[in-house]
Amino acid sequence: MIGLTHYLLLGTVVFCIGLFGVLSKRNAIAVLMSVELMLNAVNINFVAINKFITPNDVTGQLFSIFVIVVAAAEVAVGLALIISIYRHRKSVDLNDFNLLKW
Amino acid sequence: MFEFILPNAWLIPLVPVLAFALIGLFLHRWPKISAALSIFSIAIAFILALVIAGGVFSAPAGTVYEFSTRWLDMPGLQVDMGLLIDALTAVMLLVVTTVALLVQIYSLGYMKGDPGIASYYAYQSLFAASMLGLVIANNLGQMFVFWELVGICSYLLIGFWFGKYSARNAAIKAFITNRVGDFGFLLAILFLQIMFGTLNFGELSDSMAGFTNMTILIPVAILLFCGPIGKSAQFPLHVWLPDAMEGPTPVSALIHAATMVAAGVYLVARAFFIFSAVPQAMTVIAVIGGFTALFAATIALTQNDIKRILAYSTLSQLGYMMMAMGIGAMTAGMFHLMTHAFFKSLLFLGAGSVIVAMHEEQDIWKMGGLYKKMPITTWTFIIGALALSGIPPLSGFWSKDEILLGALASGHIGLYIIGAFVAFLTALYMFRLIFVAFFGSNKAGAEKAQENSAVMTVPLIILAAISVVAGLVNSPLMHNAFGHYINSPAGIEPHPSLIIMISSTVIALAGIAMAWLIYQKQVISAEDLKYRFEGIYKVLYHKYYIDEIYAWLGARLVDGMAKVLYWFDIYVVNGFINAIAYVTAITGEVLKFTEDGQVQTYALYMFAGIVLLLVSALYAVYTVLI
Amino acid sequence: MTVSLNDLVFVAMALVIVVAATGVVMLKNIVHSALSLILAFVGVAGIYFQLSAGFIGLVQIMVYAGAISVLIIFAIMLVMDKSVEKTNLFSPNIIRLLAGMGLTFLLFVTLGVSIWFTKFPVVPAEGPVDAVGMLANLFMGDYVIAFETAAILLLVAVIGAIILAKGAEDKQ
Amino acid sequence: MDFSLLTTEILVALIGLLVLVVGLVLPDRGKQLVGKLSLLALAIVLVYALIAFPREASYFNGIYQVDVFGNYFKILFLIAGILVMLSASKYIKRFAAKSSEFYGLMILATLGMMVLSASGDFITMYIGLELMTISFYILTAYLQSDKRSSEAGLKYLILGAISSAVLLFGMSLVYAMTGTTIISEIAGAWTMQPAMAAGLVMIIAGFAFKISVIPFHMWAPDIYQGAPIPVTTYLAVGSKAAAFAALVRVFMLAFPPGSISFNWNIILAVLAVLTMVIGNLIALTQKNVKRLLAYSSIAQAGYILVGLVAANTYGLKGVLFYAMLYVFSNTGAFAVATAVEVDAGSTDIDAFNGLAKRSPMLAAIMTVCMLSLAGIPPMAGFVGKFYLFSGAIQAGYLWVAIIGLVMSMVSVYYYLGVAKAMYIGVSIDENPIKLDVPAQMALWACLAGTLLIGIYPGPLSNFVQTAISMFL
Amino acid sequence: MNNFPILSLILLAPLIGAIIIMCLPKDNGKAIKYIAAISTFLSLLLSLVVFIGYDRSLGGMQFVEKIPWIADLGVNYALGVDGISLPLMLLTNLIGFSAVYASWNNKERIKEFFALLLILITGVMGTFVTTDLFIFFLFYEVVVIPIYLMVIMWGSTKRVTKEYAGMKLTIYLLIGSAFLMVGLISLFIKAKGITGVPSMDMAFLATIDFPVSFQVMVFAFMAFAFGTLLSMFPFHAWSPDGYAGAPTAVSMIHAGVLKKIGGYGLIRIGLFILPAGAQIIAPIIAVLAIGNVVYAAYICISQKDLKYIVGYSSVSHMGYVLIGIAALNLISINGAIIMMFAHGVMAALFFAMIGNLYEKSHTRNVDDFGGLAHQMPRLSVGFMLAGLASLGLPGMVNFIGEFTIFVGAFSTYKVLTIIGVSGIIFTALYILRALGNVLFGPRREEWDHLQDLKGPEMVPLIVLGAAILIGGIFPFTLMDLISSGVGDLIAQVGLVQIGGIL
Repeated sequence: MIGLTHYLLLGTVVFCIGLFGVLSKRNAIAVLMSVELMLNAVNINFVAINKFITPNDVTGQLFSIFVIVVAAAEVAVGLALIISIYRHRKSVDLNDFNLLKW
Repeated sequence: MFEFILPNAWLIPLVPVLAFALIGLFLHRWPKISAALSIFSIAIAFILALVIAGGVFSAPAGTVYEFSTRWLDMPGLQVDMGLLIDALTAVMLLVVTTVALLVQIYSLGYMKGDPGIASYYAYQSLFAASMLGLVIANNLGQMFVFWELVGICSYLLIGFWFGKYSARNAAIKAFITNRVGDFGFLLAILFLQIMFGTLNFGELSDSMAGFTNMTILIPVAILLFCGPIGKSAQFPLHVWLPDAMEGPTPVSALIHAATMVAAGVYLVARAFFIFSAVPQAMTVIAVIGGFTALFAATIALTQNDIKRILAYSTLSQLGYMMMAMGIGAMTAGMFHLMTHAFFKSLLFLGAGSVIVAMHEEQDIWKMGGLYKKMPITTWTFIIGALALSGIPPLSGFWSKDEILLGALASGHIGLYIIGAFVAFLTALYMFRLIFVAFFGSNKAGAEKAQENSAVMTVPLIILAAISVVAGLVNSPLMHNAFGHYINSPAGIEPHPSLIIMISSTVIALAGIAMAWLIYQKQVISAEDLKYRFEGIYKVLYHKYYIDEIYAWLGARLVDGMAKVLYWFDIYVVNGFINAIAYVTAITGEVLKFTEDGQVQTYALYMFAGIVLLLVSALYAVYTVLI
Repeated sequence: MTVSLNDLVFVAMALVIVVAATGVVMLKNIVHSALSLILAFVGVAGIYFQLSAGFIGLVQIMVYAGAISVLIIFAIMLVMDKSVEKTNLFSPNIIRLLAGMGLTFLLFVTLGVSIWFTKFPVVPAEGPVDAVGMLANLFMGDYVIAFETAAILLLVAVIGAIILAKGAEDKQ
Repeated sequence: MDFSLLTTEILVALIGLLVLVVGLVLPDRGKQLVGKLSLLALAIVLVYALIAFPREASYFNGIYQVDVFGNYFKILFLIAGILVMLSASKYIKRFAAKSSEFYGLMILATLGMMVLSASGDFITMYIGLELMTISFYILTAYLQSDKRSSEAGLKYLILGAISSAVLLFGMSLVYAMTGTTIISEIAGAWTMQPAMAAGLVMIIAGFAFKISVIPFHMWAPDIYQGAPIPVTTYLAVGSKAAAFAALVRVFMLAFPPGSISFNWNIILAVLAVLTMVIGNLIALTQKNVKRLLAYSSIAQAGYILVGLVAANTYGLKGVLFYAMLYVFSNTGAFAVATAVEVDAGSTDIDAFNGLAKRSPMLAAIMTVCMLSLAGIPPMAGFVGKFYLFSGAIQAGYLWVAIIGLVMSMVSVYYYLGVAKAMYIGVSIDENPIKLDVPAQMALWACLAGTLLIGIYPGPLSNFVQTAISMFL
Repeated sequence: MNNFPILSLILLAPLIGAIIIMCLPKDNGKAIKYIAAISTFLSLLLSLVVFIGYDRSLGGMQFVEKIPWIADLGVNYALGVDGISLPLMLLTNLIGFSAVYASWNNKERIKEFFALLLILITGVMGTFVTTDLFIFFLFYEVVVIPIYLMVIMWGSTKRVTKEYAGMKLTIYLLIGSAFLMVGLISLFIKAKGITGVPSMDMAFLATIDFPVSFQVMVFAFMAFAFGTLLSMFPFHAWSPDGYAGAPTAVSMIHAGVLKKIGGYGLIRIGLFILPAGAQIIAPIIAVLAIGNVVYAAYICISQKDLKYIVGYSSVSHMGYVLIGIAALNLISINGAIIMMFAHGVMAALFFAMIGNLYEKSHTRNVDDFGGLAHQMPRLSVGFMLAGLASLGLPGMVNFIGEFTIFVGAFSTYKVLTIIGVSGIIFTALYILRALGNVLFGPRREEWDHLQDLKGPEMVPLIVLGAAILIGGIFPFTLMDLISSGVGDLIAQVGLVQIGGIL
């Protein structure tokens, strides 16, 4: 019987896959995509919790809508930033961006 | 008159201090005026001392006048500046003021043409003031204060010609050796203050009357005696006196013959009630005194410098006085102190005028036949030598005889023998000096010598007169008035015996005769004596190598240790701190390199932190739940 | 335990999401991973429908599957200069890669354990009839401040994107 | 529902939007006017906020709290904003065309901070946080031509996004356990379960990133060095204070200390100690003043966290007191760094050589501000640290106090390193650094603030006392 | 006269002077120097008025001023002087005034120099004048930064670079003060816990009897902090380098007064508020103190640099002060305070003379000099006065201090005091050897160009010399004041009058 735990576990799995994507991918856009995945995982959590814990209330779904809004804004700014960096440095490889260190 | 002066007898030390202050602050540009002021101030002190002595010796024996004002007091510790006038103080006042006055007059001639005359007279009056202060002190604290002031004055006067390295080093040596003595003295004062809560002589003697706890009294007495060992140059701490001859001769006459070195003996006399209560301490004093007398006399035999001979003779005579004190003959000790002050300062001033005449030449073998050129100096010098050797009717005979009598009466036969032998040696080296320097055959040096001016010869004559007359004070002719006034209940009162008088005179004459044979007639030439007793001669000449031993010890213990500790301070203590600083800097450096600029490394560290926190939180919750 | 249809749908959707997510991370070609990302978004929308949160599912499809993925693909186009195949490789630093893998696994284990051993206060009741209406009330009622701030946030994002992307030159 | 109390936020939003619009409408010449206009408007809002300080209300049954605590922070953000914009007046000429948007974004970031510090519920808090952070992403990358600025921006975006994902995950777990996102309701509604602990830790991690506590501090040095100086100042001062306000509200109200079996104080204490030690140690080795000030601000976060760890009157007073004086001291230090960067082009320590000879006032202000950060009397930092560590000792964390104090004294080493360069360093050009009027006003304001709070801390401490009265 | 805030005027006169100097143009040195001289002279004059005006029979805190400062910490700007703090305040002004004159012919950056110097004087004086713990600590730490700036700007690089010396000095003192702050705060918190009233007033805190274990812990912190300031044995590493590196005026104030804050703090806070703690930790301090005396005296013997000699000798003298404090009885604490005053005046005079000599000859190595008495008689008088005072010659105030400490400490620690007294021999040795090498010996031509002290350079010699001699010849002027102060303290704390407790 699928309970709240399973949904949360699914959320955690997607969260961890997203995290691994962020930690390992070379391409900046791939990292952004993984970040999106992580935010989606959180949304799954919120909607699932709303369904099981507070069924006759919609705060969870409200929260996930706000998260979607913020995720969208973030992606927009992120991609704009990547494009602006690409224009100057002709590369999107995160390993090249280490001008600022120790 | 006496009643008026007595309560403000503190004027005696105050007048010279004022002279010192005035010269030091304002008059040091005009030497003439400062010299006059200094002599005038010591003259006033002399007159006051005379009045006081007159008053004390007219009053019945044993009367004591005491006044004191608050100086340093807090609940539990009371040191005040006071006056204690009794026969002992009166005698000391007389001795110090007379010798100081005559020396200051004599210095006018001796120091003529020296640029630093003003500061010389300033130091002279400061010394006089502190010596007088020491004499009239009524408690050990005040005595210690003036004790150290006298020490610093001797440092300044020995090192007066600071241009010379030897003078500078001698001054430092003098002060440090005195300081070692003062260390013991200070400890004794601390013990007494803690034990009896007071330092005043009167109160101390009352509270110590019933006190018999020997385990404390012995160390206190011996520590108290350390002060006199340092100040009166007794055996272990005698090394500074011969070197103190670097100072001008009037200084040696005043300080290193009559007054300062006598302070030690005066302290033993003043605190006699402490020492007499401890028999072990008395024997220690007697033994050290006797040994120093013998030790110094033997060295004096081989010295060639006129001032060094007199210095060792002073050492030996001081040993005599300490021996007297040790065997309980306090009167004999003080009497010898008085007479010795006069004829020894006479001898020193005589030596001074010889040195001036010989243009700074101090080696007796280079002098010769001075008796023709300098009759007054020669004859006064001979009177002094005779007094020193103890030829009757002169003062030395009476005082030395008293001591030998005391030694016999108190049963110290060994000490009597040493005393007699030292008397013989004294006569020998004194007349060795006279025959070589004044009647010696070596004419070369004597041409340019001629008699000094009146300002130098008059004091010599006065002192010669005094040293002739001074002996009678305690002789049977004046039914030993001196002993009547200055005695201590614990002391021994030897009755005069004719045999001792005769035997000591014979010993003295034998000494003179031997000197006459060796040096005047050269029957036994000094050279082969020196050759036959090669080993002994070299040891004696080098003062038993004690200076070298002290120097060796000092270099090892003090300078060597200082370098080791300095090395320790720099490399271990500082090293430790620098190490900490270095470690912090290194950790900072290492941590800095965790930031390699890669976003993903930052994310890695972040999530490592999160995982760690999660694991610890779950562990905490797990222990709570299960 | 009765395996209801709903559970089956959940399992299917979960599989789709996990496969798509791993696809995003593992695929070499950036375009392929972008497409698998879109698949993942659709999977998530499916989960919402299964959780009877229809409106959220629709919003998810419109915003994520629609707008954001298009935006990502545009960005990939703009940034593509090398050949497509090797654009989405793993970062060269092997140690960090392994550490990342280990860390992610550890994180999953801890979170999974903490979720698995917790008894959530589940309330078995049917969902509200008019979820969208209630959402609207909340938006305009209690959470109006959050709503307005979100509006300003979007405005800021737009302006920021334009400034960064268009690249207004600075004066040196 | 009387909305008059929200006027501060509404006014700030209006000014932000107006500035954006006016920036578009006016010709180039007008760009300077925009700056002055916005400053004036902010000043008026500051005055209003000061007047409206004591008035309290709770909106939407706890979702939005207009209370004394929130108002205190609103005043703090306005002061910080004004000071930063004043000190950056010369720097902004670099942004040329987009200088009016800069003002707009800064003001909207201030709005985000206000919402974050005043919200009583997770959702509004998250939105406020994101508004602030996204506007800072853009501001950090504002100088696209400069490689460092865009790189900093990207780094900040990626790390910021991950941390907000973590924060959200934590919030979701807490929401799962309590069923509500409103802080005041959470307090009683939960029991200690592993998921709750995980949620709490994730929330701590999310906020810890914002206030750059040790394991989560890695972004701060690079972003502070890369971003334009006014943005760095505002980041160091404004965003950190806002995060602290939210942290205090969440952890004092939702999870009151002592009452729960899960003692979050110890976790924060360990983080605080780590931050103070490692922050100061790395700062010892820094050669660039901006990066040095970055590490110093990390260490300052450690000190302020000690106040929260103590969670008693003195501790909280210390947090608020220190946040305020931190505005003055840090803005002062960064303002001088701005002046030197504008003049010499770099903020390495050698650029500061001989500053005392060239312009003694600048050197004096820099020394005073940095020593206040180190906690040397008579500057303000001393009183702040006194409060913080009295709280810590009262709460029994003696070891935290000892380590904190010793590390703040170690920090004197690198502050005096800069002072050494200024006072005995030798520089080739001798002419003093030219400063325009607004920058001078900012510098004098910071100096006055640091010294006055230090010498006579009475009024500010009473002000803070009322601000935290709601938590006691 | 009673409500005129004389103490605040004394305290703030130098600060006002500093502010005026800051507004003056950089180049006219004359005006700057005169203002500095006037402000320090004013506070010296007023402190003499207070010294004479202080009612010795009444005792206790007089000239009290109180303004509430921080309400919730119970801090008020409370000033007041009693038997213990008055002599030290007078000492600060004496040294401050002569420090201004000792740096009369400084050439470069006069404006910053005198401004920082005056701030330093106010900072140092503040600790003695206040009766409030918080203000005490505030002034205690304010002093460190001006010293650092003055050392790095005008210091001299000898064995170690001046930056190293300045930084070591600063960090060392600050670490010490960090521990002091922890001690103070826990004291304040515990007092608030016990009485419920937040108060920082020392007199009030002294009435509370804290649990013994707490007292020991806090006293340990205090002992460490004040120990580092007083250069107690293991923590003395900063002071010799600190003095050698610092310019004359700073080393005068530093050796003369800053060290005394440590001693004053130990007595005022250590003994007054935490007697039980003091009682238990006192033997450890006594042993370290004797280590201090002998260790530093020994090192002085091997030193070649004049400033290092005075530096290590002040470490040794501070050993005496420490043993005085550690003996915990009326006499020894009296001795400790008067020793602090004496050492302050002596060290300041010594540094003034060395500074003057260094200015003219640009070397401080003892072997380079010889026979300076020929060329510079007045300077040699100054050197001799300071040297003799430091070796404890009677007739100078140091002897009074040393003698009282020995009597007091002897009753409590017999063996330790005996070792301590042996210190006077080593002190005499290195002082006379150093002075002998520098002043006496044959005349050396290369030093003929040195001209002697004249005009303003004489002021330190006259002012400090007078203090040394008057204090030494008439000790009751100082001693009654101090013993009335310490008497109240001991009575209040209840220690046994003479025997101490051990």
